[in-house]
Amino acid sequence: MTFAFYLFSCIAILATAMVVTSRHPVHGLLYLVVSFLAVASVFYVLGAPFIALLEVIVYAGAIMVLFVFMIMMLNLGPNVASEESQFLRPSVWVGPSLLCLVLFVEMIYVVVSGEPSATAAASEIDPKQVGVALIGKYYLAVEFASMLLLAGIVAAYHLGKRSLPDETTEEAIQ
Amino acid sequence: MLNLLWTIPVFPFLGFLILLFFGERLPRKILALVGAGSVGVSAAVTSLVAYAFITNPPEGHAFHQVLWTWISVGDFHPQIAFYLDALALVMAGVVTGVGFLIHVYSIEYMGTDKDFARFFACMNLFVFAMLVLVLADNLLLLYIGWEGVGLCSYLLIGFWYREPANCTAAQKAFIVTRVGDTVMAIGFFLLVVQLGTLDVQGLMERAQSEWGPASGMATLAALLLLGGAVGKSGQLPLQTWLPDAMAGPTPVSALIHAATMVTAGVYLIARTHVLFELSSTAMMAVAVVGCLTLLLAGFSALVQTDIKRVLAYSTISQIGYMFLALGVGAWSAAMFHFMTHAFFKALLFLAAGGVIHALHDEQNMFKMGGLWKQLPVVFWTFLIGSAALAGIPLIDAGFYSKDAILWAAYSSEHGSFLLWLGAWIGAIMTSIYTFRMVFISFFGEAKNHVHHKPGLTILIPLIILAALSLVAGFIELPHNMGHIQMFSHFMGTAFESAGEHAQTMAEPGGEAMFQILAGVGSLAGVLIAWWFFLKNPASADSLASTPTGSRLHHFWKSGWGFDAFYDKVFVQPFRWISEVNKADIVDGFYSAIAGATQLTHSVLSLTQTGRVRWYAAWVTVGSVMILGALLFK
Amino acid sequence: MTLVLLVFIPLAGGLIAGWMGGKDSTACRWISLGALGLDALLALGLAFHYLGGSGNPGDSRWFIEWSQPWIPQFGISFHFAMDGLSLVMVLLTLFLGLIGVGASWTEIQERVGFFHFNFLWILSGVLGVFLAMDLFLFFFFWEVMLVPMYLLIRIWGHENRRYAAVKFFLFTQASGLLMLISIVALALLHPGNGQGVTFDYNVFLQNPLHGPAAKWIMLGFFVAFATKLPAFPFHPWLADAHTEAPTAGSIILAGILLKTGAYGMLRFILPLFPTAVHEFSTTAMILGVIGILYAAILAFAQDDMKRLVAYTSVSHMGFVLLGIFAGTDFALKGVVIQMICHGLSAGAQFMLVGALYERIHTRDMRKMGGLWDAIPGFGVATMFFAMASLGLPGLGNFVAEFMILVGSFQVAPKLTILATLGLIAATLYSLRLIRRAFHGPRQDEKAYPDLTLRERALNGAFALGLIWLGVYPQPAINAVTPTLKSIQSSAATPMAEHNAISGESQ
Amino acid sequence: MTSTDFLSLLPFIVLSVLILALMGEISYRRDHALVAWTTLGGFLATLVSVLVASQASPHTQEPLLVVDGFGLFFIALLVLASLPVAALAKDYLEKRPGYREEFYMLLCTATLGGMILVSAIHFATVFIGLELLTLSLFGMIAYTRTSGRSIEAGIKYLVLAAISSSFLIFGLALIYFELGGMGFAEVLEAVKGGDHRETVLLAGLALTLVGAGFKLALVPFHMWTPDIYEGAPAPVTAYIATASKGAMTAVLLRLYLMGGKEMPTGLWIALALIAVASMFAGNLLALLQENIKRILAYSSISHLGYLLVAFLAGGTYAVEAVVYYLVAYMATSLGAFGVVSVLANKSGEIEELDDYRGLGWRHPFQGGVLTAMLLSLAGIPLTAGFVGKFYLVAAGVDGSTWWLLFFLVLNSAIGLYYYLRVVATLYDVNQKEESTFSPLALSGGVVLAILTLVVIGFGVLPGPFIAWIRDHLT
Amino acid sequence: MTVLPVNGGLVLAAGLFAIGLLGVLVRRNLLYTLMCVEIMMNAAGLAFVVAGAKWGQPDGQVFFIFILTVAAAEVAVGLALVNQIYRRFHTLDNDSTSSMRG
Repeated sequence: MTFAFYLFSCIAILATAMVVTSRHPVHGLLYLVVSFLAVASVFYVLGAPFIALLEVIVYAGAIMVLFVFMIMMLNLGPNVASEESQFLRPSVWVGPSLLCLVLFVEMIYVVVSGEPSATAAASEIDPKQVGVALIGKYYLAVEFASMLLLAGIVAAYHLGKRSLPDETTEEAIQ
Repeated sequence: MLNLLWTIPVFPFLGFLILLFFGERLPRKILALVGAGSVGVSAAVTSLVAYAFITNPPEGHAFHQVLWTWISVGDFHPQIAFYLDALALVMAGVVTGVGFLIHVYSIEYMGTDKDFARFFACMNLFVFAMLVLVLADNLLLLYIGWEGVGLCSYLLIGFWYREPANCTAAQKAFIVTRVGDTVMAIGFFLLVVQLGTLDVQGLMERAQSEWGPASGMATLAALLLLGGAVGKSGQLPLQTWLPDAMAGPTPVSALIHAATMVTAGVYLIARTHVLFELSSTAMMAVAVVGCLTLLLAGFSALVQTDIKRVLAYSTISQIGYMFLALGVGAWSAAMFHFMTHAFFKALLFLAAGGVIHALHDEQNMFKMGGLWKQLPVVFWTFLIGSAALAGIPLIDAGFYSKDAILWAAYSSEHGSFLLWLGAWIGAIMTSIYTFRMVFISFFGEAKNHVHHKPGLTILIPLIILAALSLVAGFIELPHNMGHIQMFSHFMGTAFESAGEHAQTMAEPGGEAMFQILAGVGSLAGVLIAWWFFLKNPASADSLASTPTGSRLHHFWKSGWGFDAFYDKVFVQPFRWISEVNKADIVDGFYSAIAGATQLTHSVLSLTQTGRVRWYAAWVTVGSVMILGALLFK
Repeated sequence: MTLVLLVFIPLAGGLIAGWMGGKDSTACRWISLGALGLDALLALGLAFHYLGGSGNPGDSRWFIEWSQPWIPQFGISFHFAMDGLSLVMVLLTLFLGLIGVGASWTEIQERVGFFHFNFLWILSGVLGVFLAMDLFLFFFFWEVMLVPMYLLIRIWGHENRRYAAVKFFLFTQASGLLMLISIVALALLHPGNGQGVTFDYNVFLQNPLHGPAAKWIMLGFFVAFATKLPAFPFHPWLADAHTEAPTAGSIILAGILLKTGAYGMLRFILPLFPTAVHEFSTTAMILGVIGILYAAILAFAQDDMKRLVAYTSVSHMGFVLLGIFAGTDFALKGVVIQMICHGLSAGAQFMLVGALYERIHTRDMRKMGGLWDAIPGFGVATMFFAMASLGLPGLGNFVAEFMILVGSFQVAPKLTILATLGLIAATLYSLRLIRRAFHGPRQDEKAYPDLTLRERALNGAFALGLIWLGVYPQPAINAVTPTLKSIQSSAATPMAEHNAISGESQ
Repeated sequence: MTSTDFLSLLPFIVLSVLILALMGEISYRRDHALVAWTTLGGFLATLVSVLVASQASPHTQEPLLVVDGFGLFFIALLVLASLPVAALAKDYLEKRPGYREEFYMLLCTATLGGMILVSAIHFATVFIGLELLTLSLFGMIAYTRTSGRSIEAGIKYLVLAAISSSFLIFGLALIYFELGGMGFAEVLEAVKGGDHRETVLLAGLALTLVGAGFKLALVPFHMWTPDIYEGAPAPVTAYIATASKGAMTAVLLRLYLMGGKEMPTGLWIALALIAVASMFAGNLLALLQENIKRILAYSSISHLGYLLVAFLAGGTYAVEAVVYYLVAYMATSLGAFGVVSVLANKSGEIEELDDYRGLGWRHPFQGGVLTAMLLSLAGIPLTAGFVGKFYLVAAGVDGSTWWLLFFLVLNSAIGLYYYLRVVATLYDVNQKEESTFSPLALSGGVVLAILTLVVIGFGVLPGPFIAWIRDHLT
Repeated sequence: MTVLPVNGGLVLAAGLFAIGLLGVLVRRNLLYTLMCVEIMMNAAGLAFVVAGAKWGQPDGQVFFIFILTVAAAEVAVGLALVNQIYRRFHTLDNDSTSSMRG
């Protein structure tokens, strides 16, 4: 059980690392999908099968598909890859990676420090319990989440639409 | 009749107001009438008051007239009030009398000047201020008069303001006298704080009762008052302004810098004599200041070339005599010398003015000469004045007043041989420089011809003053020459509290011997002057050209180097500091802060690079710091 | 109720003038003159009523009081009250206000309406300061009078008015904020009158605060008032503000705004923090003396005439600071007289410099010389007010400086002797002003118009005021005696023993 | 859903109905005026519903929401802030090309998000409310998509908001991990309970602070403010500066009221440092700034620093001070940005200070309003800002945090410099001829007039409002 | 059942979070920024699920669902904005969008 957990964790870490360092956006995307799948299996190990499923459908499925569409639409071909390479000079990496390392170390210190509190037995939370909570305790939050999606749709719709005839861009005007 | 007292100062003030507001519009004749007239009326009223005062003197020999209460804070109630006693009467008489004569004189003297109205306005204001000073019953009102005369002397010295030298001289006069006034003001604070009042009579009683003889506080107060007197009367430490004050018109020099203002210091000490009597050190200080000044001024007068500067230094010297008299306690002798000095010094100045006027503003004696034929009246009146100044025995007033002082310097209990010796040498020096002036300017060959002869309005005052210089001496004969002591008896009423014991102490025989010595000294001076400056002038020049002689000559001419010394020690450093700090260091400090703030602004605004990743980096740094703070604090 | 009228009539006048300004400019000048005149009449009516004409008010200190709750939660109320001191100050404010409007009759040409709006707003702010008896209301008016003054300097000022306006505002406002902390600290830390927090002046007067808190609070007040005074280390704003302000601005800035600082010290610092004041008095007096001498040296070196007169104000205010913290009966009465006389003499000098600027279009004395020939009337007037500012006896300034110096001589003789040197320094800079501007040879032969009738009248008014205070200052002294007595009695500290000579019954 | 539940949730319901109504109108026929007026009507209806809901208050919607006096006050405040934004947007968008109706939907969803945030007592509602508000703001900031700067501001805000909300979520997760409960009440006694590892809790608190810090634009997280304020259309900037900051402050205030009075000293010191840094950075950055929107952005950073001082002082006046200062600040910012949006013309907004030279003379009304708002920001009497600053000082003195007070005074002195710079350019004598300001529309004028009245009114007569706060909120 | 590796879960979440953050800071292509933001969101969600698992409560997972909706909405708006930027600036380098500064 825990072996599977550690295996998937390593896969997830490696995949995300590859996403960040990949030159070509499509390669990055694919590594990201692998990372999400690894995380989904971690969920499964942790006893949250419903969430694992959701992760695969929504994250790996919907969001990544959106990204692929975007790359296709903007036909980011190889010329982007070459441009990327000169962006990623080692000097660019040093500062931020040091910063993130410090953050990571702080987090690790937080998690590891002090005696670990009592950990519950590995019990599985099946989708029924989640469903009950969603409808019962959190019904209001779900309503408002729907409002959230509505706002998302309206914003995406407004920003995504083709420009109207009278909408010459500001740069054109100046 | 006595309660007309308050009108005496008011008439000149009215004259001043009329001249100030209507000066431009009135014709010159009326201006002269108003100008001289106001002082004339005031002189008439003074004589009436004098007559009433002498015939039936009010009780306590003093008349006190209160107009209104000026300020009242706690127990301190100075009033605008006038106090008339013998001392004040003499002063008022001289001020109005001589003042009137000088006003008449200056009608013609200033006749051609454009600012005729302004001149008379200032002169009237001066007479008003002097009368307030003289008649004030408390020191604060006296201080108004004191500063008023200072202001008028500033206005009149700088009368011809287009000439920068005059303005500097005027400024110098006002500032130096102001230094003296400030010292006196500190004296007043001391008196108010310690004795609670500045009313002269009240002050005297309280000083005697509370302080008693030889008290440190009395000495301090007296010395502070002496500081003020020294400033106004041009005595030792603060005498540098008087020679430069000759930049003003000659009537001004006659009235202000010879007859009246410069003697204000003498009047102050005389008025507060009780305070001075309390401390012998203060008396000694006054005497020493007087003696030193008369010697110093005497030597300087010897080498001057400008006729008015000679007279200026001689005035300083003669006031030195008065201070000496005050220092040794001979109050009435000092005031007698003041009166006679007012007459003959005013005469000398007016006569010199007549000469300058005639020679078209030529003041250098060596450019005159041979004038006794061309200006006979001026010559004879000038000669009488010089005789009085030199103290030629028996025939003129100067001898009697100076002799009284010489005798008091030796005989009175504050006096000493040294003081007498200094005074005697001074007397000799006086006669030398006086007759040097007479011989150079009136005898020898005529280097300059007279343009126009002075008119009657100049000559009449000269003649009157000449008469006074001769006659004035006889009202106060020394004991061994007759028993006419009208003046000292009259003055005694003002000083009886101090007990006029100085006069009667020494034996009569000794006095005769000193009189002879004084007479011989002055005659010898005339002879020396005749030998050096008329018989063979070359010898005087040869004496002056020797190395030590020329250095001494220059040193004396510049008033014993006081001017240069003050300039180097006070004036230059002050100018340098103010110039350096013109832009106010403290302001620099604040603009530095402003600059620093603006610098931090420009540095901080560099952090707003506009790039998202930079902002994200700062969010991370922020979170790292907060995490660190909370975890490890 | 009359007090509220007194404060808000100028404001109303200002609003009307501002509104009329667009149409025609002379109308709004007359409106502002009318408003101020009405206010002056009201004030004079109060004066005669309460001072009983003979100038010695009854023993009760407050003439009228008017209170209306404003923010009850904090015990803040519209609390106006007038006593001798504020009456005198109100009269001075209105007098100088009228003169200011008169002086700027020809000088201000563009946006006259807005000018008069700001001008009258400052006046009502100042009146509020003098009459407010609630600390919050006092601070409210203290700040209200700053913004219009800033706009006055900023819009109608001379060459580098921007810098001067901002500097003026920052100095006064920053120190004002320090005072805000002190006021709030005083209100909250003070036990108050039982019903919770209050800002009422009388409550603080009954039992003054002691201990270290009082020291800090007093310092907060002192910094604000010292900046306004201006005392030595906080004075640099004054020179710039005066040099750049229009004539009317300079007149009220020198005449009244400086006095709010002194008034604040008399009203708030002395009575409310007796022990703290006693410990602090020597330092404050030293600051005063430094102020006198330092500003005099600065004044002596200036080339710009207005800047010179500005520094003279700093020097005169040094005397005020010395007098206030000497605390003796002499000194306090001298301070009040000095405040009035300096208002008159500095106001007059600024008016003259402004009028001169209107004629020769420069304030730089290096370009002047021998002007007495061209404009003798100016010469006489400048000479008169220069003599007033150097403390010539017979004029009000001398009486004030004499009383201050006597008062401080009782407490600190050595310091007073140093301060008396200031009299000599005053002579130096006054004579230098006359020497460089009016004496000496002429630099140009142009003919300039001499004083017009209007200017003669204004100068005459100032001159009469100074002579009246010089020769018969008693009515003014009597008006403020009850106030000063209560200030001293509440400041019943060791300082009071020094009043041996004045025999004041404590 | 008992009747009290329904009553207490009325405001949320009315607003949601409004959103749906707007969607219906847009789909039926795109008419800008109609949509605008419905929005305004909807907001008024919400206000009425708040009054109605107040009968049923206090009523907790277990476990997520509570509708009590405090929550209702802030709901009303948010709606009152959105009203002028809607009115200003009506004028603003008429002058701009492109579709105008979606804006009002985004505005309503944003306000709904704010309302949720304000009445939240559970991590989930806090998160949902915050994200709803932020998401609508993405759309609103980038709304005028024809201007490149608006898009740029949009993407910047999106990226940074996403990062900070992930920090927030991670923080909440850590707290939940340690304490096992997500409601505010549970969390607070669990903290008092004490059988937990201090470090994890503090780390969670720290990370949440990062999220909150970003929203309130406190110093280390303030860098987005100037760019977004400059890029976004003026009404949206007004909305960000007031509603979004107001909602976040309300959450902090609620936490403070529920038990945050005695916060751990480490947190207090961190907050104090942030407050001082915000004050200094805000004022110093704005000192010589030439763009008026950036000046107002930096000044809003410093104002939040001042607000934090009241929190830190923690005396009896802390809550009143925060509420009063917040109301004063919101009214003033709305007014200031309102003037900028009213002056905007066809080609875009006029932001350079130089263009504003002499505005006071040519457009006295707009100039007057802007001057009043700037004076209120500077804290000059006769304005609400002054009483607000007085309140802060009172709170500071009461909590005797002398150092913070000194920095407060120092900074408001620095602040004077640039507020006065703007006022001075408004009344500068030599005007700039060619800057073409658009004429004043009626609705814009009415809004500005009301806001000025509020600012001056609260400055002159703060009594009634203070009394109301005292008996309703504390 | 064995004990849940909760601490390990948190470590994993922290690791993913840090890497996501690193990606945002380093990569200049906007798409990558959005992708890395998704990683961070996912890591935060993971932390929540781990916490939920630890306490055996469904709340963690409910919260993950909300995080999911938010992430989805964000990506939608984000990509719409990326589209606008590409059409306007013809590049996805996010330093090009830094015209507002100072």
